[in-house]
Amino acid sequence: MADLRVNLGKIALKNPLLTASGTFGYGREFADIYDLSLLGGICVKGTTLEPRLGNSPPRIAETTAGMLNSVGLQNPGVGKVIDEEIPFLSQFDTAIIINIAGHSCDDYQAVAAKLDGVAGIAALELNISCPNVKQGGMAFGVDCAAAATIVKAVRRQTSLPLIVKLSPNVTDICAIAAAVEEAGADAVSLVNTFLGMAIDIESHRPLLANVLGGLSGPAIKPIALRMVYQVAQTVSIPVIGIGGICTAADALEFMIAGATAFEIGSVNFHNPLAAPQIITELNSWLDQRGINSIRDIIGSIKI
Amino acid sequence: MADLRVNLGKIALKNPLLTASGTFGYGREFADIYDLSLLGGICVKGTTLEPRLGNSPPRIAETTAGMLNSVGLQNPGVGKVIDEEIPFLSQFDTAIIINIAGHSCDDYQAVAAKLDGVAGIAALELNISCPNVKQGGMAFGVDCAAAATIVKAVRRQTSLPLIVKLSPNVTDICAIAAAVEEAGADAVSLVNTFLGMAIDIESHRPLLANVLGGLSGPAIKPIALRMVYQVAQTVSIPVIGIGGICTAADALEFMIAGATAFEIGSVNFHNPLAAPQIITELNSWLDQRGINSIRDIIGSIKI
Amino acid sequence: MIIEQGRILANHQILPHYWCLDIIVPQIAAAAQPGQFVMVTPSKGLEIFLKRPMSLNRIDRQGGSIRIIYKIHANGTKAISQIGEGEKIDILGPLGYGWQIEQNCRRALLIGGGSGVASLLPLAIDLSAENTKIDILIGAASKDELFCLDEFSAFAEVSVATDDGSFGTCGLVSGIFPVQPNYDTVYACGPRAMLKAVQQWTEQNNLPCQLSLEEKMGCGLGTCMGCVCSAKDADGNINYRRVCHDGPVFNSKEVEL
Amino acid sequence: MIIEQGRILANHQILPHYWCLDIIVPQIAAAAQPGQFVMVTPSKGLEIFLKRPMSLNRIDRQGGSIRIIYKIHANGTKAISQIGEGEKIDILGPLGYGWQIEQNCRRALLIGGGSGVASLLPLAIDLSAENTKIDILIGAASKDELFCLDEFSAFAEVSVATDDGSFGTCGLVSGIFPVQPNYDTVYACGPRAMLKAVQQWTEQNNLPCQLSLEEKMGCGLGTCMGCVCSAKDADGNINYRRVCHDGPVFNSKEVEL
Ligand SMILES: Cc1cc2nc3c(=O)[nH]c(=O)nc-3n(C[C@H](O)[C@H](O)[C@H](O)COP(=O)(O)OP(=O)(O)OC[C@H]3O[C@@H](n4cnc5c(N)ncnc54)[C@H](O)[C@@H]3O)c2cc1C
Ligand SMILES: Cc1cc2nc3c(=O)[nH]c(=O)nc-3n(C[C@H](O)[C@H](O)[C@H](O)COP(=O)(O)OP(=O)(O)OC[C@H]3O[C@@H](n4cnc5c(N)ncnc54)[C@H](O)[C@@H]3O)c2cc1C
Ligand SMILES: Cc1cc2nc3c(=O)[nH]c(=O)nc-3n(C[C@H](O)[C@H](O)[C@H](O)COP(=O)(O)O)c2cc1C
Ligand SMILES: Cc1cc2nc3c(=O)[nH]c(=O)nc-3n(C[C@H](O)[C@H](O)[C@H](O)COP(=O)(O)O)c2cc1C
Ligand code: FES
Ligand code: FES
Repeated sequence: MADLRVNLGKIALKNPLLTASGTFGYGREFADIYDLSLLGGICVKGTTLEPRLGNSPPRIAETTAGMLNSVGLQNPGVGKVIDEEIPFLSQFDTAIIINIAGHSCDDYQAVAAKLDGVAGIAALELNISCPNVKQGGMAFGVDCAAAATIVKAVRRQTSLPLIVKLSPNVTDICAIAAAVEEAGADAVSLVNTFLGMAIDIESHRPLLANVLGGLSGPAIKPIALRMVYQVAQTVSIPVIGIGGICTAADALEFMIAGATAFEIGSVNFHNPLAAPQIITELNSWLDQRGINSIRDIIGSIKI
Repeated sequence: MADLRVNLGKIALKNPLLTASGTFGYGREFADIYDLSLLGGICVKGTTLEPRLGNSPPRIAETTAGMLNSVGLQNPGVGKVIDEEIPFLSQFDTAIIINIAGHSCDDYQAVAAKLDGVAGIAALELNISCPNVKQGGMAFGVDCAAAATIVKAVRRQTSLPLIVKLSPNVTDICAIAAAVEEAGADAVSLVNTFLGMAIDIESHRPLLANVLGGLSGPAIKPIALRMVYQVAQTVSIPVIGIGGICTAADALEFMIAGATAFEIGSVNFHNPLAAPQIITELNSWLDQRGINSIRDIIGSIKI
Repeated sequence: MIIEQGRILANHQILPHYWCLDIIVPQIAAAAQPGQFVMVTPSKGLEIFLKRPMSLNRIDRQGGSIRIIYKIHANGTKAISQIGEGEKIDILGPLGYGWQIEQNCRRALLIGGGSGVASLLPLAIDLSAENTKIDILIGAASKDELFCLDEFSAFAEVSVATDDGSFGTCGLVSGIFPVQPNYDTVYACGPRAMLKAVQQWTEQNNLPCQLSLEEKMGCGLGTCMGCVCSAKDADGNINYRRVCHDGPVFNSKEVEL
Repeated sequence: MIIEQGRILANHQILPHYWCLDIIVPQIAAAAQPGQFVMVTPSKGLEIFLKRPMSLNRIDRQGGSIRIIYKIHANGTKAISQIGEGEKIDILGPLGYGWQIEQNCRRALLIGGGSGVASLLPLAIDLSAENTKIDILIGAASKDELFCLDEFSAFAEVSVATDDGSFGTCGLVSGIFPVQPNYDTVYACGPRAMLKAVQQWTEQNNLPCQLSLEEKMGCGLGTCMGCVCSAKDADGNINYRRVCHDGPVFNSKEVEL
């Protein structure tokens, strides 16, 4: 049994696998399938100050080796999350990371303030990259100054470790990563989804009611991996790799490129047992090669 | 037999299918497989002032439903293209589009100047988006001012229609498209490849010697389609759609989104008969629906 | 909810566009209820990335198998049709909230359209075990889209409408809605336009009605919020509810179509 | 170059990691030459996007078939191994510039390593038809990676080296290079390290030598510039040449390994 523990700054994880926000709800459904304590951590669905209805359906479209979604942050609001979801999740021995989103800087601050001091939270993941709502944060995530402003503002509201989740829909993701590091982020996670679309050629209509949606899944992996590699070269805070990870081999690519931990998203739909399977595979991959700790893999890329 | 003719500004095409630069060489190999006169047009390999060696191998890596390349503009130089390749291609009744690239604004101007007045060329495609060489143009393609400068400079050197090929590795592709339209582009083509990477987990080395490469193929289609849709809403010059097109249905999505024509790239490797097959399929799709002209499809998206 | 590696007992074409799939999944069969569905993995590999929701058309608890009747639509259903006898595929289920059988339901009307007819058979079987008298109305494009008629006839009075008149009455199924309906519950599954007609008609006639909805799904589990439909809560507020988790069967009064 | 829908005659495992594939492609077989290769489409669909280059191990012009011996490496070769007898797959070929047989080649040395051994068999057959005396050296990781030995023995004197000593001499194939070589041509196909050793040794011994190279391929046709190797032109300038079009067989003097 290899040592899978990693440290995400101050957050100690039993293994580097986190489930990605929006693909795991608040863990309830997956708790029926396997023991959530197996996981390194859980990033819950993007949570806003008020309950949100989200976008009109259809919200999902399949694409080649991927999927589009335009859920648009449907969630019960931070109050209900504090009252009902965090207590449920606290039963499990895993890091609970609350993904937060908002319309405005004030919104983000208010959510963060409400979560400060709530027991059982390991970190906040600041979603400045949701492409699916007009002010869902992507506007903040594509501009260095705006990103820095919001990180500074939220930083003041919380004593929790702050992970900033970056948008891939940018020219220079390293600049954004550097700006949020400078502004006080404890870690960055990347990537959120790529803005995409699909059209039904018979009806001439977009497959999503929202017209545009976020692309995720194995299709995006090479671009996400490149961004993680570049950002890991740029910042000195830990990097969490996200984007199309389906297997332990995919996860290892991200860790070799410099990620300290990784999140799995849409693969939870493709294969609901992906998380425990990947953890087992990581273990045996390391064991077979006589590697004692997965920490030896992080950033081990040879150029 | 539906009418497949489209007008790309001043360029009349017998059908909207063009083969994408770098995936069709100078047509010689495909001329052995089918009659190149079937094609709407051919965009030749990125051509530079001097012959270029390109990047070290390995230059190709497969990814899920896509591929990475880091060819790096290996080409014989514009002189040889004028002497040997354009005369060969001129035998065929199809639009010959010369894709040009360079290190500097001077380079681009010089290539354009040499091609001006050469018989048999339908248009130039200005590649300001090659991600595979340090100064292969992507630096120009990710900045509005730089893109406009180079387009203006090349515009002065040529009387040929000027298509500007855009990079998808940007925050706001519409801004770049608007800038090059303003600077005198007759059309835009998009997208070039997405910067990506892949790692061999056993050796810890990138699969490409160049570390990074350009992602193409069906994996990128939803993002490319979104960009084509957004750009078509923004500019009034014709838009050429590119990115992951493998079938007539894919091509129709791009045309419905607003593309006047489309280019097929990596699918030429997946299925060397893709071009004639797509043309045939387009024809029968239109016929089955009683649509007389493919021009009725362009921009027919219903929101 | 259970993830089971199912073994294909049979997978064969029954009509020009329809196939019938029998899968051995003992645990899922044991837990399944009429109106629930499963998520079927169309193929190995990642190209077809999402699982496909499919209603249960037969639940054989003793034999440990389920049956699905599916229409070939596009790449996912095409891939499912290529799975051979004896092969193994991942099945996730049973999922969702199914048909509710009220006590003392003496007369029930079942209305099915297209592939939606599939999900009514286990309901008819369970209702008839309760001695409910069942009428069933089936709508289809043509006689080439009709299936399970014989099976339904064993439990129910069957009436059919086809768009092209090739079987039964010519026209939409709404054309054969009874004039003076006298039912304890109406159950309907089919295309949205049909469900709308049923919703209106049952409202007008003050009939309790359950509708089974379809929506594009990501997870099928209730986590992704992908599959929502518009619904009214008790206070009349509009909300989005998950077809996979809160449905697919809804009280007709709750949902906005 | 020809695109042919090939019908699989046989596709079976011959060694723990090796499979043998026979395909009916009459036009390609008619045109094929030793040392050429084909591009094989591993599966329908887009997930495995590129075709895989595979050397011709047998060219049966009369039977209209070709044979390929392939090692299971990763997803593409795994997918090829799952293609069943009777199924059809797209084959593109024959491709590239193959082995060159000089006139009056009385003695030839063939050196193969790993899967590279496959491409030497049609060469041995053609050479022996010219009455060339052939010696062949085969290198492999172990006896579990040795194939075609019997077939080679019909035309050639065969010597084997295995890394683990489980067959023939223990060690690398370079360990069994003859001490006083006396050959008109040396032909080699195998891993890069082996080809380097052959290149050095033939240079030292002033032997004409042809090397068959491998490189990652996009098109296999010569259009994409993906598969290049470093080569010297007549003036000694370094240039990148296409393995698929200018090779896979190169004069050893031309290429930089
Ligand atoms: C609860 C439920 C039960 C169903 N039961 C049956 C059944 O018993 N028999 C049957 O023939 N069909 C049934 N369907 C519809 C069936 O799921 C779709 O026809 C099928 O997913 C289409 O897949 P495709 O790849 O062929 O089409 P595509 O259009 O290529 O599918 C692309 C994506 O859209 C989704 N999709 C497409 N059509 C539908 C649809 N009508 N409903 C939901 N998602 C869709 C697919 O799941 C996939 O994610 C059911 C749908 C739901 C929601
Ligand atoms: C001219 C030529 C002839 C060949 N003949 C044979 C043969 O007769 N028998 C045999 O077993 N193998 C042969 N190979 C190697 C064979 O093509 C690869 O082993 C195979 O493509 C690996 O595919 P994969 O999907 O299993 O591996 P992956 O590593 O998943 O393949 C990913 C990508 O890399 C490419 N690739 C991987 N390894 C190689 C390689 N060694 N050479 C070229 N491309 C590679 C694949 O084509 C694919 O595009 C030959 C290669 C070349 C260039
Ligand atoms: C249905 C769906 C909903 C999502 N919702 C959120 C969200 O609320 N907040 C967020 O930060 N990311 C959200 N994401 C993005 C994922 O967390 C992840 O960054 C992305 O899907 C890429 O990873 P993947 O390719 O592994 O899916 C969502 C993704 C999907 C598919
Ligand atoms: C091997 C290869 C070489 C390419 N070379 C060029 C080039 O020289 N100039 C250029 O503008 N685009 C080049 N491209 C980009 C393609 O023209 C096209 O924009 C891209 O591949 C996306 O389309 P696709 O998904 O259909 O392949 C190249 C692409 C590939 C795969
Ligand atoms: S499909 Fe994911 S919540 Fe219903
Ligand atoms: S593989 Fe494309 S040029 Fe050789």
